[in-house]
Amino acid sequence: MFNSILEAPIEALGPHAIFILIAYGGVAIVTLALIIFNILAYQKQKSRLNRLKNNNENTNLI
Amino acid sequence: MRVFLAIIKRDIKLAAHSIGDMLTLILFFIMVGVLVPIAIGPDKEFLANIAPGIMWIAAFLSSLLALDRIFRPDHEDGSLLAMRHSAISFELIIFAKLIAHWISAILPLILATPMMALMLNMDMRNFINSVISLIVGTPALIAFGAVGAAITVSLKRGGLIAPVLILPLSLPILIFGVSSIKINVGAGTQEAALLILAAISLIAVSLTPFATALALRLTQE
Amino acid sequence: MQQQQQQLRVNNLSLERSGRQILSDINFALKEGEALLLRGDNGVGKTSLLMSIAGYLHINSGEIEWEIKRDTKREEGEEWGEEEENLLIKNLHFIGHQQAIKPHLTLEENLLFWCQLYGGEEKWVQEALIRVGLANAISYQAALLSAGQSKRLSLARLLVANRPIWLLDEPSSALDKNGDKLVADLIDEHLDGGGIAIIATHLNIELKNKKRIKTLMLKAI
Amino acid sequence: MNKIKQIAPVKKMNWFDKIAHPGQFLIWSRYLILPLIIITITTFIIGLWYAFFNSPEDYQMGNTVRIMYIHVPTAWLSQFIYVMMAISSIGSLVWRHPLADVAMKVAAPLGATFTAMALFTGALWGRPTWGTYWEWDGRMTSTLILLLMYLGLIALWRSFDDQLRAAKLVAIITLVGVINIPIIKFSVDWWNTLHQPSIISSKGISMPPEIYTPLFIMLFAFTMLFILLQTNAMRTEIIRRKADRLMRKKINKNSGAKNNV
Repeated sequence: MFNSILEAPIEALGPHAIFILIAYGGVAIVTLALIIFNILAYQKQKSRLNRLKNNNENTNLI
Repeated sequence: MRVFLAIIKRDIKLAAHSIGDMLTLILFFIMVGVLVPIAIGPDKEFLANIAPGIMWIAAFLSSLLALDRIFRPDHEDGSLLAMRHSAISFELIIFAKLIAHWISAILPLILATPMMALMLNMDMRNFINSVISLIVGTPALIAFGAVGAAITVSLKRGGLIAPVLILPLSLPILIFGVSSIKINVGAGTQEAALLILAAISLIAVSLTPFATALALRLTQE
Repeated sequence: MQQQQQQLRVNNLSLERSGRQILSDINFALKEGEALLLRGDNGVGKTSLLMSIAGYLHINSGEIEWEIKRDTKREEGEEWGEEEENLLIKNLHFIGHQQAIKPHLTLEENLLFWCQLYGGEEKWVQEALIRVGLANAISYQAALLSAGQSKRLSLARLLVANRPIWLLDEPSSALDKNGDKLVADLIDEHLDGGGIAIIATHLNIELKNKKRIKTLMLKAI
Repeated sequence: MNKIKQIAPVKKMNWFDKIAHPGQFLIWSRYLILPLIIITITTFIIGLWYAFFNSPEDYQMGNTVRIMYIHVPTAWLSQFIYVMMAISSIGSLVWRHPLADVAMKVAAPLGATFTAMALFTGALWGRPTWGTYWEWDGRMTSTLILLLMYLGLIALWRSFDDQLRAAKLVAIITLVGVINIPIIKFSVDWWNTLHQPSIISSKGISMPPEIYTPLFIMLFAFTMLFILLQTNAMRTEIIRRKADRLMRKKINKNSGAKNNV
């Protein structure tokens, strides 16, 4: 199924290069996504905790 | 021992009162057998060839369907909690419940296999083999299923997630179950498959009650 | 012979659930023939305290200690094994909100099961049902019972096996005046026989001998 | 007289408990992040340089052999992470350690991702080498099963509201899984030899040191990457729980205030 899609690039770049490209590219994208998600999740929780801590005194007044 | 039998008796009695569930289960089992020829085509020889696989898949799916019945009713009305004060250990109680579940949920399926065999054009030898392999392999299926059922018993939608957890774990049962039926493989491997299946069943049945009991205790915490 | 009594002591018990401190520094001691009433608003941890004494909950600090007489023999027939003797959970009754009644079984079947499970004598089933005032409904299905009658049936579980410690969670909910009286009488008899009871309740329980009752007021943390 | 006692474990704080207390972990792991980032990035740069420019082509597979430098490390991680989760499960069940709960929870998505990567790179390696993306070969099948197990565990975590209670239950099924993995592997191998003779002929690759070196560097780099992500994810989870606890406290306080009025 995938063969037909890959036919053109394989001809252009040679059979090995294209698979290496896809493999490394795919892993790179997923790894980057993982890292970004990891950082974002941390920032989000950190700011939530800070917000809760700061709000603490205010809510008592209300 | 008296206590042990009392639990089995009670669970079977309870299952007998909800006979509708049992019939639904058999119906589902048979229906898988009906669906496959319709999906694949009625070629008799081909069907006979894949019949062992279909038989096991049907048994798999129906046993997963029944999974929720092992602990959920008893969890919801507090019986499980009350059982922990019993004179015998909780693990034994769970073992008894597994036996009762096998009798009330799996035995009917095995009794329905002749009909399945007829539909799938199985020959006598294959049929007998498949009944044997089901009898030998299903205890392990239930034992693994019980762990999943126990872990998800406190979830409202536990019935959905338990099969997903259990299926990969039960893969060996499927593999050896089907291998022990097929006649196109040498007789030696077939016997070996059955023996391994029996070993898995024995180990699973003797060890999983501990995991199950632990899971139920933690659930009640 | 040294005359020692059974005792239940709870020292410095504290309990955390889902990361929240529910109970801290609970202390009390009960001698045989004494009862403890747990009082307090909703959510202060009455049920949690009962459950931790029953052994369902893992306490975070403190200890629960129970001294039993060596010569407390079980009814003839079965002896306590080593293993059971080590566990508090096997020596108490816990009646909670969940009634552990199977609607499809008759009253007698329901109670007989618990009697067998707890290692009681089968003739006690009849007596227990008479005692809680359900004698003439003995062969009815439990589904036909009203809420109050169900409660009575679950209280009957206390009578089908001898257990020195009773833990009762709101025993008189859903009960009428006669029911309250029944609960009080049952507890009285239990205390007369040298038992210990801990009761979480909103209502007053009128015992014959008021000296035997201690009260523990729980406060929210 | 006979005594029955149920005693809460007296918590003696030994050095391990001190280090492993979630709050403490939050403090000391802060100093871990930066070195880990540096190590990970440098090893990746070195490893990739070796992988692309300083390693020979395989005489059979040609350039495609370079996929191995990401395939083998991810495949290694897929198993390593499960074992780590199983060890954390024991910590969670036996010592009821909150940090073990956290480690177990955040490892599952990471494990699933690395397993998926291993399958993906394996497929791309397989196509030019064996002429097919997917083969029901024993190793590939059991890796696929492993991925399904990871996903099941993630789904289980997500279906619980109370994460503290969930930890122990997930731990049980994780342990059942880890005991089961050898059996699954064995059964899949059996099944595989039963149904089709192995068409994979180039299994025994004799590895020259020029291939070893980048492989081991990449293995190290990926493991470091995992440790980095795991540490950060654990910090995230601990902070999240802290925030949750604070929020719950606040809700209780507010509802309590209303009652008093």
